Amino acid sequence: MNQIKILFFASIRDKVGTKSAEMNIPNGMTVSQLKEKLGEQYPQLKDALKSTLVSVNREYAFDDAFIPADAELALFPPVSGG
Amino acid sequence: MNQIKILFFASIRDKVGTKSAEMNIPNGMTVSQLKEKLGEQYPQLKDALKSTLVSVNREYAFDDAFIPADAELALFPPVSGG
Amino acid sequence: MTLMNFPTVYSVTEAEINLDKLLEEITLTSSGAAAIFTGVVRGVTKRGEERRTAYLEYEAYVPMAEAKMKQVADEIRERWNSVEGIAIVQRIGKLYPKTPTILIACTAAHRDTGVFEAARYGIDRLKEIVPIWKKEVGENGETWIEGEYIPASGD
Amino acid sequence: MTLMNFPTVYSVTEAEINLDKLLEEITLTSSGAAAIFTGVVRGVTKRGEERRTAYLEYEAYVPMAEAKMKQVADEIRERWNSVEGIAIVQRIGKLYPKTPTILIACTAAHRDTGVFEAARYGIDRLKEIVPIWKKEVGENGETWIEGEYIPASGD
Repeated sequence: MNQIKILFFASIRDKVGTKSAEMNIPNGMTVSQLKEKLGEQYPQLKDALKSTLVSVNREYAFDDAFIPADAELALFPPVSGG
Repeated sequence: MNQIKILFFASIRDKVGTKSAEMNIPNGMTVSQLKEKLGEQYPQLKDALKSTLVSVNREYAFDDAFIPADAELALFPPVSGG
Repeated sequence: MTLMNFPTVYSVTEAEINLDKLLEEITLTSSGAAAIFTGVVRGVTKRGEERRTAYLEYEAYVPMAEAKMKQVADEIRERWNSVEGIAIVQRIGKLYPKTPTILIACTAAHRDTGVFEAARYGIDRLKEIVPIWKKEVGENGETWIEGEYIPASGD
Repeated sequence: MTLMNFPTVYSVTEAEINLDKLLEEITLTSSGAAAIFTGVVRGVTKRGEERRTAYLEYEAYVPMAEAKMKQVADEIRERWNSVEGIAIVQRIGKLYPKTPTILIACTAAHRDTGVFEAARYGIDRLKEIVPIWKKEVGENGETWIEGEYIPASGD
């Protein structure tokens, strides 16, 4: 098993109701598998997950990417700074 | 006769040796006629006069323009602000 | 915030943006030109349906945001080797109309070697990839503003 | 210095240029973007034969210079009706390397309706028609710097 930290920002944090979570995931899990798992854990996230961005260790990560050990992930909507 | 004031700036002022002069000129004198007259009065200006800009009442003025009564003229090199 | 041979200054901050100070930090003795862009909170927006904004509330994923600012600066330097100094600042927190919220500034020896284009590129990229979000508070309550850009590999 | 419905601020001054203050003066509640250009005294110039500058001494034909600044602002508004506020300042006197000497800033609701192009147009025009000159003092003594632009009818 692999322990990861997930940060939630902006509208995603509002939906989840918490700023961060720690999770144990199987080794070799991909970003899209994690999203699926999160959709089960937080059903209120399901509709938003399609357009949710994911970062792994502060770099954008895409569906097929494997999640490394002790990773810091973040889930957030498309950015709107400026 | 028409009394005018002429201001000199930058390298033109350095050549003339004064910041301004008052002059009496005939009515109906043009800018190019005035330049000729100034070339006689200030021989050290002669070479520079070809590239000297002239303003009349704070607007750029060109060779054929007539100089109005009580005008404020200025003679200066191409500008280099910034 | 980082200083290299050519200064690159970047930060996410709650403090007021000080243009004069930032310009000074990225001006070298060889610099003759600076192009600066700042974004400002609008109190009235007329594009689309007209609306009034009481304030914006900005939040950031700070360490990733600063890394992405650094990346935008690097991308600018790859594209315009005339650029000398670069400053990038995003202010976060509760910000009222007429307040500058973001700044990008680039210096170069002369104004005709890409310094305007570099600043323009910079603000466009910042708005695409830096993880910062704003919530608009106005007459219709609170609304998260969401961007449109979906990052791709290499962003 | 003039204030209209859309603010237009312009001056020739010996005082330090204050970017933050000028930006504030031209920011309306509808403004969301500002493009700013500043020129800075170079201590080292590498274009052409490399030379070092101890300082520049600026002089202006002040009333005509301010009239021409106003004209540049008017030309900007004719070309980009998206522009809201305009600030133009030229500092004169004895100015040392790294000192900002000229500023043009334009505000608009959004960054994609010409505000960068307006600032770029503005600095190019200022350098063509505003009667200001600088004398360079450096290792080779004093030299008047002369521009290349010859005004035509309408300038």
